[in-house]
Amino acid sequence: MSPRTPGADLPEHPDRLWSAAEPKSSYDVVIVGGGGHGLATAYYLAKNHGITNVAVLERGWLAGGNMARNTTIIRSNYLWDESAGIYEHALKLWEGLEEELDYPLLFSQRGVLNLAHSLQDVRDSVRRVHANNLNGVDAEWLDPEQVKQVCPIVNISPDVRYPVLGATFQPRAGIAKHDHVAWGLARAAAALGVEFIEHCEVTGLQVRDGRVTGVETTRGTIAAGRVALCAAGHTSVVAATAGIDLPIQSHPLQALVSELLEPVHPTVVMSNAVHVYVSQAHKGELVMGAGIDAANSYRQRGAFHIIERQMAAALELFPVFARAHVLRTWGGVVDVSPDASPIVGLTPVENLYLNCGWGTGGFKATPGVGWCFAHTVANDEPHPLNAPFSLDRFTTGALVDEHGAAAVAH
Amino acid sequence: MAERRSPAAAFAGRFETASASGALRLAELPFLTQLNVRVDPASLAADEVAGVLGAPLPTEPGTAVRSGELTVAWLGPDEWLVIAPEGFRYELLRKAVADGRGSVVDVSAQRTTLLVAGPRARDVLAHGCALDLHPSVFGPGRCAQTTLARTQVVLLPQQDGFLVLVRSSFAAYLAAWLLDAATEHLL
Amino acid sequence: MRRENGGRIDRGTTLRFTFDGSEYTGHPGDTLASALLANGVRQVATSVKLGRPRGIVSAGGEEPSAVVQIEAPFPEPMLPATTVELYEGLVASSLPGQGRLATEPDPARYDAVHAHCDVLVVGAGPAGLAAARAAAGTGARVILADERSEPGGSLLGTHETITESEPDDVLGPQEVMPGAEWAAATTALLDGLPEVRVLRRTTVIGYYDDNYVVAVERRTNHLGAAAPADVARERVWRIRAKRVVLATGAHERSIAFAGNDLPGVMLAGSARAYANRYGVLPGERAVVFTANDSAYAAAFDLADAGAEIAAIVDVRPAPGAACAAGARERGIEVLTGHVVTAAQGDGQLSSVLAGRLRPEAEAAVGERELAADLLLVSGGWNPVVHLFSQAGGTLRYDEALGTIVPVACRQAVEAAGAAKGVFTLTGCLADGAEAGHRALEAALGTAVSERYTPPRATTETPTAPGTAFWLVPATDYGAHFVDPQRDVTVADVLRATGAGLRSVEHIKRYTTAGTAHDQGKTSGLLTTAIVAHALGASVGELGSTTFRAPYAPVSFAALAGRDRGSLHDPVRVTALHEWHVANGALFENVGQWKRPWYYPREGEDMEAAVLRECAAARQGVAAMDASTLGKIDVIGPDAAELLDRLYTNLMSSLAVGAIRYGVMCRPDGMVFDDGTVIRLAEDHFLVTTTTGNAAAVLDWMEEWLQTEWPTLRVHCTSVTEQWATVALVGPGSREVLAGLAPDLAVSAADFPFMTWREAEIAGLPARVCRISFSGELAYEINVTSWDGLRLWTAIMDTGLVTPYGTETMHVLRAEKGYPIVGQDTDGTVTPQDLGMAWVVSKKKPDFVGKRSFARADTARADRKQLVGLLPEDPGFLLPEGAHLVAGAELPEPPVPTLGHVTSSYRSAALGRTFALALVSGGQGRAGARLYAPVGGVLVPVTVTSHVLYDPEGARRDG
Amino acid sequence: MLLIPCPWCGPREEAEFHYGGQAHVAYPDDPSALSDEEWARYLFFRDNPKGRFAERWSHSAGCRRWFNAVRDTATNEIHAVYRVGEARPVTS
Repeated sequence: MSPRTPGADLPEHPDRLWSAAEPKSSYDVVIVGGGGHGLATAYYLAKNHGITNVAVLERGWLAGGNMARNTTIIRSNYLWDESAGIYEHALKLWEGLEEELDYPLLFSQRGVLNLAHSLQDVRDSVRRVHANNLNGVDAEWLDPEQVKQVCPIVNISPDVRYPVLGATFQPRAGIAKHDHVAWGLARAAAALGVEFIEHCEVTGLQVRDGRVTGVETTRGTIAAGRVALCAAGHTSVVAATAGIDLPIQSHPLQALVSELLEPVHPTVVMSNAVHVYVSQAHKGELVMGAGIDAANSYRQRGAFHIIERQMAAALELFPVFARAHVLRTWGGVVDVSPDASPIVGLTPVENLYLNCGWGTGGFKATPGVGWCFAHTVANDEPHPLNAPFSLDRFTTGALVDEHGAAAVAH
Repeated sequence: MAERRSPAAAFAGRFETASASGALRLAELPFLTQLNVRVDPASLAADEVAGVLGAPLPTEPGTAVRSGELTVAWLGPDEWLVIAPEGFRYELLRKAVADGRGSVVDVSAQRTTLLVAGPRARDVLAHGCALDLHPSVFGPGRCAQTTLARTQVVLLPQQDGFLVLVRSSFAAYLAAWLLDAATEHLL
Repeated sequence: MRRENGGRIDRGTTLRFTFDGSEYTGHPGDTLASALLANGVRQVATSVKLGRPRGIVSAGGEEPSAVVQIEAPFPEPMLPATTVELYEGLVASSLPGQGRLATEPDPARYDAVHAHCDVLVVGAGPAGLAAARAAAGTGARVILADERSEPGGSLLGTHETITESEPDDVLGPQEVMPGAEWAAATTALLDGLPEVRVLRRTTVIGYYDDNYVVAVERRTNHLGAAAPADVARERVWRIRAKRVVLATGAHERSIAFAGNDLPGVMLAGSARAYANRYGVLPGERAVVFTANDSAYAAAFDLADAGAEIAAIVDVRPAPGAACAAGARERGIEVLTGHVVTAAQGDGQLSSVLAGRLRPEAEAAVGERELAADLLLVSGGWNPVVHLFSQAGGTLRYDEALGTIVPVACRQAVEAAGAAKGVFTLTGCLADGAEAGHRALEAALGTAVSERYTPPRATTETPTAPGTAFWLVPATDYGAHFVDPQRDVTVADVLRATGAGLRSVEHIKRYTTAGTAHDQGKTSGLLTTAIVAHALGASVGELGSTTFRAPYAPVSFAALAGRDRGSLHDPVRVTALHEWHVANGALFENVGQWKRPWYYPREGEDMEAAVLRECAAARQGVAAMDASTLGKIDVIGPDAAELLDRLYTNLMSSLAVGAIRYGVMCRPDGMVFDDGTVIRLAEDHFLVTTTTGNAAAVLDWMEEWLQTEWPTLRVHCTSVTEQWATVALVGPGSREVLAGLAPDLAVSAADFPFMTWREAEIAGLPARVCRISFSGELAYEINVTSWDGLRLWTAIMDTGLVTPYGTETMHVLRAEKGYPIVGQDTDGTVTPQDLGMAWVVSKKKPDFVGKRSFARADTARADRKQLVGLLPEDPGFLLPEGAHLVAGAELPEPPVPTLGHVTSSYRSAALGRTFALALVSGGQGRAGARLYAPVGGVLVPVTVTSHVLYDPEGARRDG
Repeated sequence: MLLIPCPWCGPREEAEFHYGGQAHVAYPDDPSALSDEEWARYLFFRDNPKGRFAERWSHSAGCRRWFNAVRDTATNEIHAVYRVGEARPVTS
C-alpha cells in the first residue's frame, strides 16, 4: 500500500465567504458581471477609491462564467508596450495578492514556456523577449536543451513534425486557483461593504439623456450612479440594450482536465502554433486549453474535433501523457476583439464604462484590470495603463495588434 | 533523360504489397488528364461543352456522369472536373467556352488519382472520411469533394471501391496515411 | 470469496495477476475487482486527503472508490478496478489518490473511425437490446454500443428470466430463459444482421450537436501483454446517428451515514452482480441497508448463494409484500423503520450499528450492533442521464421516484428503460422496444408496420416504490461520506453552506465533491440532496448540475489517434523533393511544406553553406525549387478588373506577355500578400502568391468574387501543383538557359525583364518568366509537375548550377531590400511602411485597403518603416527580433522601443553583416545611429536604405 | 462538430467549412466618401447577438461556394441556409 501523496489536496477555504444579498433599489456603482473582473473592480473601487455602495450583479452563480472555466495561466510577456504595461501591472499585483486578501490563492510562479516551432516562431519569440526586457518584464529565450531543463517531459526531438526550436520563458509567470481568487476578492470586497446579487441577469441598461441611470434585471430595476460592464462574452448583448455596438465577437473556448497524477510537469507550456497550453494544477490534474471555435457562439461548449486535434498536438509535445485520461471537458465564451486586445474605458454613454474584449487573456489580467477599471469608473477617466485600450482606436487605426505575425508566407 | 514522375510513384511497391491479400487494392492511376471546366450550365456554351464531352454536364450536386472514357464530376454549380485518359485533347472544349463564356484549365498535374478498392476500401476510408460512404447513399454515379484524413480530396465511388483525387503535394502524405489506415484491415 | 459454481467466468482457465506486490489468480470473465474480492482483498485504495482505507463499492464504471494504478504490461493511471478485465500477467497497485504516468512513450496504436446509422442504441441491457432488435427489424442501419465485454447489462447480474412474447424464427419457441441467455441470443441475432453493428467494450463518452455521438472502444486492453501490436488498442467512434436511443440504465446510490466509506460497504445491486455474474461472495455475513425493494433481491441472491444475511435494515415502515415474504422464507430479520448509524471496523467492516429512525430526534442512535463483514446499501437508483443532458436535454427531479429523470431534448434522441426511470424488467423491455420502433420510423421518415413484440420477464426483481432517503441524522457528520474519492463528508458540505454559499456549484467547488475520477456518478445527486437538507430546500429546487463530456474517462492517446508522428499534419512536398533529400538538403517547415533550407556540403555548417550558395547566385548560376509558391489561374472578361480591385497597384494596364509585381492589402490597409501577376492573354492571368498564403489568397479572391462582386465574369482556379517552378539565378543563368533552350531567344533585348515566354526547355514544354527575387539576372521556369524532376535534373546535369535553399533566398532578397510577408511584416505594416509607396496606385478610385491609408494612424510620420541597418562592427550579426533604442545608455524600464530587427544576415556580397528593421520614422533616419540592446550590451548600428545591394539595379540584365 | 447544410452539397461536417462572420455587410460603394467612424464600423464592427444570427460560411473543403446561414448562437441550431444575394429568410 503506498502512502497518501502529500500536496494532493488543497488548503481549506475559510469558514466565512460572503452572504447573498437582495438587491437594493439603488447603488452608487452597479457592476454587471460577477466574474473575476467584476469582483476585482468592486474590490479596488472600495479599497482604492472608498466607493463601497456597490452591487455586483451576476446572472448565474458568482464567478461561474469564464472565471470558473479558464486554465488559470498568469503571465505578462506580451509583445506591445501597451499590453505589457497592463499585464505586468497585474502580475505585480498577483505577487502581493495572497497576502493582501489573506486567502490561499495558490499563486504559483512556476514559469511559463511559450514554444517556437518554426523559424518565424523563433523570430517572433526573440522579438517578444527583447520587447519584454525593455519593458521590465522578465523574459528569456531558451534553446531546446534549456527547454528540456525547465520541463524535462517536453519532447525536443528534431524528428517530430514540428520540432521545438526553442521557447521564451517568463520565470515569474505561473498559475493560480481560479475559485480561490474569485472568492478571495469577493470576501475582501464584501468585508468593505460590496454586495453580491446572484441569479440576477441584466436585461437592459437604462439611459436617459445620454447618461446611464440604472439597469433592468430579472430581479427588478436597480438605479445606479455609474454602471461598469464586466460581462466578458455577454458584453455585446448588454451593451446593445444601450444602443452601443462593440467590435467584439463571442466564441467558445474549450478546456479539459485529467485525473490527478503524480507531479510530472513543473511549469506551464504554451504552444500557439499547435494550440496547446498545459499545466499541472495543484492537486495533480493536467489542465489543458484548446483552440477557439471559429464560429460565434454563446454555447459554453466547443466542438469535439478541436479537442481531438489538441490532443494529437499535446502528445507530440508530451508523449508521456498518452495514457492520462480526460475526466472533464468544458467551454467558456470569450469575447474577441479585432486586434486581440481588450477594450477598457469610457463609452459614448455617460457614466457607463466598458471592460471587454479580453479574449483568452482575462484571468491573468484580473487584479490589473480591476485596479485600472476601478480607477476609470471612480474618476470618469481612463487609468494611464488602460488609456491605449479605448474604443476609438478602431477609428484611428491605432490598434494594439497582439495577433503577431499571422503566417509565415515566403 | 529521366522519366516524368507521378506524385505517388515512390509508393508503388508498398501499394502492391498492401494489395496482395485481396482485402484491399491500392494503386496510383498516374498521368490522367484532368480539366477544370467553368461555364454557366444554362448557357449555350454548356450545351456545346456537353456536345464535345458526349454527355450533359451533371447539374445535380454530388453526381458524376460517364461518357465513354470520360468522367465528368460536379464540383460546383458552374464547375466540373473532366477526367480523361492520358493525352486527351481538349482544344474543342476550350473552343466551346472561348470568348469569355467560361474556362477550361488543365489541372492534370494538380492532383493525382489513387485507387482504393476491394472489400475493405470503405472501412479504410472511414478512418479519415466523415462522409457516409455506404453504397446506398454514395455509390457509382456520385462524387464528393471532402476531407480525407487531413487533406482535401475528390472522391468518386466505383463499382468496387473509390477513386481518390488528391493534390499532388499531399499525395505522399495521403499514400502514407492510407497504408497506415489499412494496417488492421490487412491482418 | 469465490463461490463453488455459478458466474459467467471460465473456471477452466486460471489467470495470474499481482496486486500490491502479492500474487493472486482469477479467471477469464473476471474484472480486477471481482478477482480481488474472490481473493478476499478488501482494501484496494487509500483516500486522497484523509488516508482512509477504501474498498470496492460497485461493479461498474460508476465506481467511486476502487481506483487503481496499472503497472504492467504498461503503466496506466487511475482505472476503476471494476472496469479492468482480468488478464494474465496484470500487475496493479492501490493508489493514494494520484495516478502515475509511464516515463516511456506508449507503444500502442490508437485510431478513429467514422460511422453512420439510422439508429444508435446506447447500452445493451434489456431496454437497449429490445430497442436495437426493434430498430433493426427492417434492415435499417443500427449501431448498438455497450461499455461491457458482454451485452446484457443488468441481466448478467441477476437470475431474472425472460420469455419471448411470440415464437421467434431465430430465437425459437416461447421458452423461459435466463435473462443472460436471452441477451446472448438477441446479440447473436443482431450480430448476424449485415447492417447492424454491435460494439462491445465501447463507452459512449460524448453527445454533441446534430446527433454527433462519440464513443471509445477498448479493443485489446483485455488481452494484456498478448495484445497484437498492429491492432488499435482503443478506437474512437465518431457516429452520426439519425436517431439515438439512450438505454444507459441506472446507477445505484449510497446513503450518507457514519463510516459509509469503509471497505466492505458496497452498493446492493453490485454485490448481487458479484454473486451472480462473477460467482464471488463479497462477504460472508452481510447487513443490508435500504430505502427500497431492490436491495432485497440482492439479499436473497446472496443468501441463496450461501452468505448469511444478518438483517435487512429498511428505513421504510414496511417493504413490498414480495420482499417481506422472501425474507420470511429465508428467515432474514427485517428491521423496518431503522437506519444504519455506523459502519465500524479497523481497516474493513466488522460490524454495523443500527437504530430506529425517529423523526423527532436530532440524531439516530445505534441500538444494535450486528457483526458483519459486508454492508449492502441502496439509497435508490439514478437514471444515467448524462448523455441526455449532454445532448441538450432537460432534466427534472421526480419526487415520486426520488431521482433525476430526462424530460425533453431538441435533438433526435430519447431515453428508454431505467435511463428514464422505468425500473421493472418487463417495463424496460417494452419501453426499449417502443423506443427502438419509434426511432426506426423517425429515422426512415415513414411508418413501419412490422413491429417487434418485446419479451416479458417471468421473474422480476421486486420494485415497490422506495423512499428518497439520503442522510442518517447524527450529531457528528465528519465520517458521513458524500464523495469518498474526494474525501468529502456531510460536515464539509455543512461548512460550505455555513460559509454563506447557496449554489450547489459553489458548494461542489468549495468541497471539491464530484470532481474526482468518477465525476460524481454515484455522489452527485446525494451532494445536492445534502445541500438541500442544509439549506432547508427541496432537492428539486436546487436542480441538477450540468453533465459534461466525457461520460467516462478517456485516454489522451485515444483522442489523439493516428494523427501522430509523420501523420500529425500533412507534409507537403514538391515534385523535386526526392532529389533534395538525396542531395543532402536540410529542410525548413513553411506552413505544411518542407522546403530545402540549405544544402550543406561535407564539413560545412549553415553559415558556410549559405555564403557559398549566395556567392554562386551572385557570381555564377544557382537554382532553387520555387514550386511551393501559390499559383492561381484567373480567367474571364473581368479578370483585370478583379485584380485591379484586389492589388494596390494597377494590373489592367499590364501588357499581354508581361509580368508585374503586386501587393494585396486587407481592408485595414495592412499588407496581406505579395507576388507576381503574369498576363497570359487579354482575359487570362496567372497570379503567384507567397507559399504560406496560397490557399488564403484564393479564398480571398473567391470571397470577394462570390459575396461582393458576383457580376464580375472571372474564374479562379488553383494550379499550384500543376506546375513545378525552378528559379535559375545568377549572371550565368542566361547561358545555362540558352544551352537548355536552343530555340529561345534569350538576349536582354529579345527577352526583357518582367516578361515571359513559352519555350521548350530541356525538351520539355515550359513557361519561362524573367523575374528576379535576388536582383540578379534570373528566370523562373515552369513545367508541369510531372516534368519537374526532369527539368531540375537537366539543369543540374549542366554541372554549372549550384542548388540553393530558402536561407540563401532570404539573404539575396534582403540584400536587395525585398520584404518577406510574415517576416518583415506582421499584420501592422502598410506598403508605404515598406518603402513601397510606388506600388500603391494613385490612379485607381478604390482598391481593397485604400480607404484605410487615410486614417489618422496610417498617416503618422513616426510609423514603423522598413530600413536597412549596418552594425558598426561589420562582423556582428544582430539577432532577428532585437529591438532598437535611441540612447547610448539604457534607462530604467519601461524603455520605449523604436522598432525591431526583422531580418539579419551575413552577406557575402556586402562582405559584412546587415539587417532589415522596422523603425519608427525610419525612412527619415538614414545615417542615424541607433542601439540594439543585445545580451546586456548596446550595439551601435547605422540606419540605411533598405536596398543595400546594387541599388541602381544594374545586375538584373546580367 | 456541427452538421452544416451546404445549399449545394447538403449536410457536411463543420470542419469542411470556413466561417465568414456576419452576413449582409456590404463593401461600401465609395469608401473614400466615408468618415473615419463609418469606415471603422465597416472594418471592425459586427453584430454579436445571442440568438439568431445571419452569417456567412464557405464550403471551403467542398464546392468552395460561399453561402449564408441563420444560426442560433445560443443553441447552434441552423434554421436556414440560403445563397449569396438572397434575402435573409424569415425564420420566425
